[in-house]
Amino acid sequence: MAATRTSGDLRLAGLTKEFDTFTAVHPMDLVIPEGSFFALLGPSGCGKTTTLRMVAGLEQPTAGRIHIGDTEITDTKAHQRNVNTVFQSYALFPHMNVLENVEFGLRRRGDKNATVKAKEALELVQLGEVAKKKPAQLSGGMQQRVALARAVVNRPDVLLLDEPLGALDLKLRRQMQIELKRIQQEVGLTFIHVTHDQEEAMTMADTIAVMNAGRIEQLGDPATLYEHPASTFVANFLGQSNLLKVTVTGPARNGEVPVTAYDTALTVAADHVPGDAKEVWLGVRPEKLRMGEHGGPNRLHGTVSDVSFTGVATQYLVRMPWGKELTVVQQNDGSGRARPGEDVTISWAAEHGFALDAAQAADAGVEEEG
Amino acid sequence: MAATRTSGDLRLAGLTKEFDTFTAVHPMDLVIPEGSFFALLGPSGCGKTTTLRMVAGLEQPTAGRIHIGDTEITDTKAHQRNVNTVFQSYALFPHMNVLENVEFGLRRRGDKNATVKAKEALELVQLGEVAKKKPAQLSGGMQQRVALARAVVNRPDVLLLDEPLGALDLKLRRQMQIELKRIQQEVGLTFIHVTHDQEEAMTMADTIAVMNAGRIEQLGDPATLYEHPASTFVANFLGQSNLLKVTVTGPARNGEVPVTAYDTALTVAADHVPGDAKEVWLGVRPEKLRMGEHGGPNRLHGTVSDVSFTGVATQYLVRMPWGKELTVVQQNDGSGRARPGEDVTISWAAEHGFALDAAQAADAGVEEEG
Amino acid sequence: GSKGKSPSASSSGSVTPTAKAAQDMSDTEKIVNWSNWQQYIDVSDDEKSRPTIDAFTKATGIKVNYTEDYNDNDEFYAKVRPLLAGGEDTGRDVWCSTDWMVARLIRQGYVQPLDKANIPNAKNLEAAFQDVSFDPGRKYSLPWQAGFACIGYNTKATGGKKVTTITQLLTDPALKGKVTLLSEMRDTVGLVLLDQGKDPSNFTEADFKAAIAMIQKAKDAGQIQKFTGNDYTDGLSAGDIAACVAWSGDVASLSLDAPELELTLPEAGYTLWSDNFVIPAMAKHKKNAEQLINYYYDPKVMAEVEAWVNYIAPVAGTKDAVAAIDKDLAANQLIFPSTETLSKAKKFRDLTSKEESEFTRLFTNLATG
Amino acid sequence: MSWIRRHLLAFAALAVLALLLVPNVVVAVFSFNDPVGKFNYNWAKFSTDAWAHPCGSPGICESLGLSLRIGVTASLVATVLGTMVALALGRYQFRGRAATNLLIFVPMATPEVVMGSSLLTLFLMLGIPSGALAILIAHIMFCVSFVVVAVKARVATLDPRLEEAAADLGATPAQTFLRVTLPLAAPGIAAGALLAFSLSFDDYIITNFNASPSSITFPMFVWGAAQRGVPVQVNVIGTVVFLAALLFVIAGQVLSNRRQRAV
Amino acid sequence: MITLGSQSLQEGNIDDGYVFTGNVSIYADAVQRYWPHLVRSIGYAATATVLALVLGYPLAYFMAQKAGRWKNILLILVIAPFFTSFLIRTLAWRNILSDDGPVVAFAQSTGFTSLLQAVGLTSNDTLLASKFAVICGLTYNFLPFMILPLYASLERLDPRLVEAAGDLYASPREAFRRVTWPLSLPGVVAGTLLTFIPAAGDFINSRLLGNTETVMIGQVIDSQFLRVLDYPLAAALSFILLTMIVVLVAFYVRKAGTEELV
Ligand SMILES: Nc1ncnc2c1ncn2[C@@H]1O[C@H](COP(=O)(O)OP(=O)(O)OP(=O)(O)O)[C@@H](O)[C@H]1O
Ligand SMILES: Nc1ncnc2c1ncn2[C@@H]1O[C@H](COP(=O)(O)OP(=O)(O)OP(=O)(O)O)[C@@H](O)[C@H]1O
Ligand SMILES: NCCCCNCCCN
Ligand SMILES: [Mg+2]
Ligand SMILES: [Mg+2]
Repeated sequence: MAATRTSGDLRLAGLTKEFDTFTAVHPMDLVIPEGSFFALLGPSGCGKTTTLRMVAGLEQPTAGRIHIGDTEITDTKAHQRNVNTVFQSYALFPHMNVLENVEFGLRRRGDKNATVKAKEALELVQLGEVAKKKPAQLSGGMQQRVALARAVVNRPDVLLLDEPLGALDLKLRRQMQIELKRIQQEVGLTFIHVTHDQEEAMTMADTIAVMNAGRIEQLGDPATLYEHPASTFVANFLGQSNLLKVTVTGPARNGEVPVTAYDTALTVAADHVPGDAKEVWLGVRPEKLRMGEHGGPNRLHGTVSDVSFTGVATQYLVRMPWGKELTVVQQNDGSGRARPGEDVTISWAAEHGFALDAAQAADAGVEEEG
Repeated sequence: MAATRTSGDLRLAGLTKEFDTFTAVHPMDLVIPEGSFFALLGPSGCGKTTTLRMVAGLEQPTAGRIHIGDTEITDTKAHQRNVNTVFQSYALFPHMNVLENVEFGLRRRGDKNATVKAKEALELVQLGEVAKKKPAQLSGGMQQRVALARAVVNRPDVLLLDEPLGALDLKLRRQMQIELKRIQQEVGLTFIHVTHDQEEAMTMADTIAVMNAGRIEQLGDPATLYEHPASTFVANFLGQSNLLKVTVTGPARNGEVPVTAYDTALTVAADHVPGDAKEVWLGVRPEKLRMGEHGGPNRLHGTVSDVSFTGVATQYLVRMPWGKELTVVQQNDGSGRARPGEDVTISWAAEHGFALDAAQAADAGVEEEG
Repeated sequence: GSKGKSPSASSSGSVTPTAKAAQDMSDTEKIVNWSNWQQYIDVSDDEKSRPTIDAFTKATGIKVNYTEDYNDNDEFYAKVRPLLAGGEDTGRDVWCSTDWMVARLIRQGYVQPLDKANIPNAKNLEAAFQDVSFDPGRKYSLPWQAGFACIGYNTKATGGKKVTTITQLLTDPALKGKVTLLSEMRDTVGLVLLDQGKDPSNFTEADFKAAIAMIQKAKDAGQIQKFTGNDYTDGLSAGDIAACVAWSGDVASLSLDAPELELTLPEAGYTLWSDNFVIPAMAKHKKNAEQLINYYYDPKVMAEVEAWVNYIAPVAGTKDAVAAIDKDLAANQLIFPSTETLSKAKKFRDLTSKEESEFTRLFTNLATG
Repeated sequence: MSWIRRHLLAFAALAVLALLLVPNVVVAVFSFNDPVGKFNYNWAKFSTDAWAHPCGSPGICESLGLSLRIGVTASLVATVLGTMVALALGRYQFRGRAATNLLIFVPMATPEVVMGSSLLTLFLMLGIPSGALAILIAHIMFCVSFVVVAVKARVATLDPRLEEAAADLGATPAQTFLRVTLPLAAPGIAAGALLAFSLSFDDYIITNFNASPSSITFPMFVWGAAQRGVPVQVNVIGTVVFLAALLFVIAGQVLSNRRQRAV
Repeated sequence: MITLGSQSLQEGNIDDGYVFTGNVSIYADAVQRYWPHLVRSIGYAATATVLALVLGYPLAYFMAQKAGRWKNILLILVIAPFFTSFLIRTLAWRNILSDDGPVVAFAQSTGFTSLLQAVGLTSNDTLLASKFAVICGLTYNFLPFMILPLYASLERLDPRLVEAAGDLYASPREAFRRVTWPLSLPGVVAGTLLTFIPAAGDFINSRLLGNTETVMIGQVIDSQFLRVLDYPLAAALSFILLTMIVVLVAFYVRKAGTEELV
């Protein structure tokens, strides 16, 4: 009855899921170190939930194996795995009060101290006072925390979070992100966190895997993924990117490769360009672009077509002579703002550009509404 | 039957709503100019929806009057007002297809060209192809756009939007914001937009009213509200603020008022400080703070306690010697990043500080989870 | 398919089968279960007890479970038939069936012969009831009561008007929609035959159809509200029924409390019937039932019953016993009819099995159509 | 005037409700009558006699007892069977699911006479004698359908993720069923059971087809009594059952409210 | 059902028993003889269903949308009469409407009875023992079967949809016609079926409240089965009734166009 206690890294080997004729998860190999905060990011339908469900034992993989440490759990039943899930919809038991919900897992394993531990877990999520309430009497954010407590209290080897914050509104969401991170650090469990809020993934996770159509497209720490996306998909999905189709005009000099875009000479850091490429996508993040000449040697001229104030920053759309608009983000640090219609120069440093294989679509990962 | 066509500014005079013993909206005077995009912002339960419902005619005001232009509509029935609402839940008619939903209002008024106009409206929201589908077959974002088309097609004098984007996920939400703004500019209607996403309000609206407990706390254009909040509530609710309790140490000199905080001498722009104040809250927005000495003459020293990377920017928490943490946001423009534990200097310009009456709670408007 | 035991499978063939007897528990269980028509037994003034039954229990120690669940012959037969056909106990030890029904019960072997040794008082049976075609030699049955089918009416509902003939009953617009007839075919059709100048004890199929036609006409005209069993007494007392074909004793005894209820023995004649004790197959307390019959065949006991039910007593000597209680009652033509009264009373003739189904069908179609 | 117009709906609703309850009031009032003669429809004088002797009319309490026994047994069995069928239908895809759905619907879509008569025919064929057992089986058969429908409606709104959550938290399939599925379906089950009991307790037509003289249910008693003057006790029992049902349901309601409110 | 079918094809009589002969003509015979009853039953049931809908809708709507915390109490009051044998309540009605009772007197004085008589719903100036009484009885007895499904579907109706209709210029009446009503159709369909089907087969009401002109098919089947003991005919009639109902219901459900909604 009691789940087998195991520990160590979570390892997926060739894990695959096919539904009828549709492959939701292509053979996936992945190691998630014990105690890490891992985020799985990707557009709707890319297979995030399916992957998590296989780890939880709620879905039978078509092929592949799952290990925690040295123990294979591929064929272990869900209720015998030491893995817990926080569902997007919370899935709190509506007929039990908050405390009973949190005790549930402990009691199933016959834990003598269920109540004590459950109360501690509720303290951890700062809900000690609502222990006797029914879930329906709580706000969304509180329910979310109960769901978290209910899972964490079992000290699982792996805690799966399937868009736990998806239903919360923005402000609450930012608060819960901080709390979630705090709790992970406090209890030191392995968290696998599914989200399609990129900012959430970047703020919280040690490692992010970006999934696309059943495959992991890129894996790494947030800054690496953001600064050096490996594909247009990742470049667009994780934050915004300005992509320019450029032609390589010569060999690298001083660590920089000369390129041209629409007859304008530009440079890219050499280590960002595939050796033999002729044509590439040159990508620059909006915040790396400077309005004015001081951003670096790469310069483009255009006209401001839209300005929007977001408080912390202002976002500009700058129309290029060839029609395309570039996005520029400038922190509102007190410097003056440009106005729509103004002609401006945009500049950036060579090392802030990244180059991507030109064979890809420029708009991959610009999430179409699904 | 047909709604009376009126036009002009929407004027609320002493508009009040009491439920039993509870006053949801205190007497409110407000003029919303014709054709403007007006945002109503405020925490949950502050009376936003109630205000909108009174304008729509779905709720009877306890006192006060509502005019559109010169016509008083206070006692006009909902179905006779030329005002339409986009509900948070969309409230699409599930038994009608998309086109029928959009035609509904036109048909009720006996418009001969209902179908033609409805199709145009669907084109406007880029949903021409799904005209024959039922709402349940559409994604959240598409439903949202149908709701918008259904309201806009009637060319109401005032269009009310009650958190129309509340149920969408982040990325979709940002997309819809742009679309909404575009449509408003295209059709030129008066929009009153309720939200509690501050960034949304700031990006979209010409004018923002921040409501608190049934009253409008401050009204103005986004930048003014953000840069010069009139109360700690607004300062905290609209974006983040670092608030320091400071004592005024002398009269204004060179347009700057000297103050001290925890024995550190600082200055504030004189026009931001009430003339006779002795103690004030000194507020600075996180993006106005610079790590290093170059931000301005005001300097504080502290230790980085947390760093979080969000892609466009990095957010630091810097612990002050007296225990409080200040939030600093730095655009990731390529300059180096501080690390947790590092000792840093924080600086800002005097004109970036704002002063608020010290009698208020520092944490008003830090949305407690409700 | 039809392989299984269909409701009728066990009663095929034309040889009279004999009823099966059960182990008689009479000596160990001092009980007798008696099903009877409503308002067919004496009741104390406060309507809480039944004096003759109580006296019987007192005398013999046998408890009587008296149930008034006999509303109509066909209905009652339908209720017990499946059990009788299946050879099971009906839960009843004795009941009172009308003459023609007794014939059917005997024919089908559903009733047991009476053990006259247990009923010495059987000798008191009136001569007129002794030899009857439906039970030659009275092997299976003894009469409980006899009576006339006649016209009953409520003067409050007729507006004081008397109802004297069947023709009036079936055509008088003043009664429209407030007339009921009996679902007992023999009573209703019998009276109509007589009204049409025919004799129920000797009529043809054509006569029968003519009678049916007359009723059909009244029905089509909306004259008739319903066909009823013994439940007509309810509506008649309430005034929801203005006039009806009724059983003599019912109306007579009800009119004691309600003077607005009156009864007519039509000039054209009326039918005479009898209800008879029978003991069904598999009855558990046959001997107790026989003791009960024997008890009621005491003229003094029967007199008490008659004083209440106002039907014709089949027990010789009852008249004298009644006279001892109440002189007027002894003169009541309904209880002790004179030869003149009796001469206008006709018995409904026996029907062949084929006639019975055909006539019943015609009548039922009329009644439920 | 406008006040009336504004509350027109409330008036209409309450009028219909009143209409529904008028007979119950009349029944209750006449339970205190001391009728002249054997027919209880003219007010004579006030008496609590019938209340003092609710079994004062021969056969009435036996029939009530039988009806209660059949009602309780039938609704219990039907509830168990119906719940299982509903859970199967609501939770699992299996072959013959559509057929089962149809089969469940048939008894509800069959007029009672047809149902009663075909059951009678069936029982005769199977050699099941008319009587209490036959009635019980018949009642179970038609009650099951109603239970299934009530429970299925509940199960349909049940979030399947709750069961997954239970498994995820270490509950075995049996524990999941007992602690999550069953309690969550409980309101539907209770509604089904209540419905089943009331249908069984109230049924006359189907019962009448399958009854024997020794199995007179309460409705049959009343029907019989209707032919010859209904004893006042019937009014008493009718009123008591009505009030008992009211109390039962209200108590359940209050209890569940209290449980919800408990903090 | 199968046994019923086979029995309807038997022949014979009570004394001699029945044998299976596959005599299909009994159906023709039954229809010919009893078509007025069949038509009448369907007619009464349909009328009662419509009446129950008209009466039940406001109550269901009120309970579902307006009653607030009284909701449950009202619901209980609707269900509770189920527990008093419906025979008792029907008898109570007979009592209430009896010819010399106050209700009849009132109806007579207002000319209501004359009106009913004029349109042929009653045959004299009283209420009982008439078409009118039977239809009322059916309506009354099956009202809860109408109200409960209506309530269930109206409860699910999002009041914001009605507000949205008002917001889009629909008058309250139009909002009802275009939004409330179509969205409650599943309840209407369920309620009408649950009322119509048992009402079509019922005979208690026609027996207790009707006259010889109001005999319904259920009563014929009952008496053929339990009185005349003509099992084949009774079985055939049952079968015919069932078939008619199935056909009507299928037609109705299609017509109501609720397949995709239910
Ligand atoms: N039981 C199933 N049968 C068939 N296809 C399924 C099933 N479950 C999921 N899928 C398909 O598998 C794909 C991946 O689904 P999954 O739920 O894992 O996506 P996701 O990444 O979690 O998406 P979201 O962000 O929308 O939650 C989808 O295309 C989905 O339609
Ligand atoms: N019908 C009502 N009866 C009583 N109180 C009400 C009613 N409607 C709203 N209120 C109260 O009025 C206050 C304002 O409600 P309102 O819905 O306008 O808030 P809101 O600003 O729209 O909040 P949210 O952001 O949560 O939508 C709340 O405290 C609410 O509880
Ligand atoms: N109230 C007792 C009436 C008994 C009538 N028996 C009638 C038999 C008629 N054929
Ligand atoms: Mg998912
Ligand atoms: Mg609101």
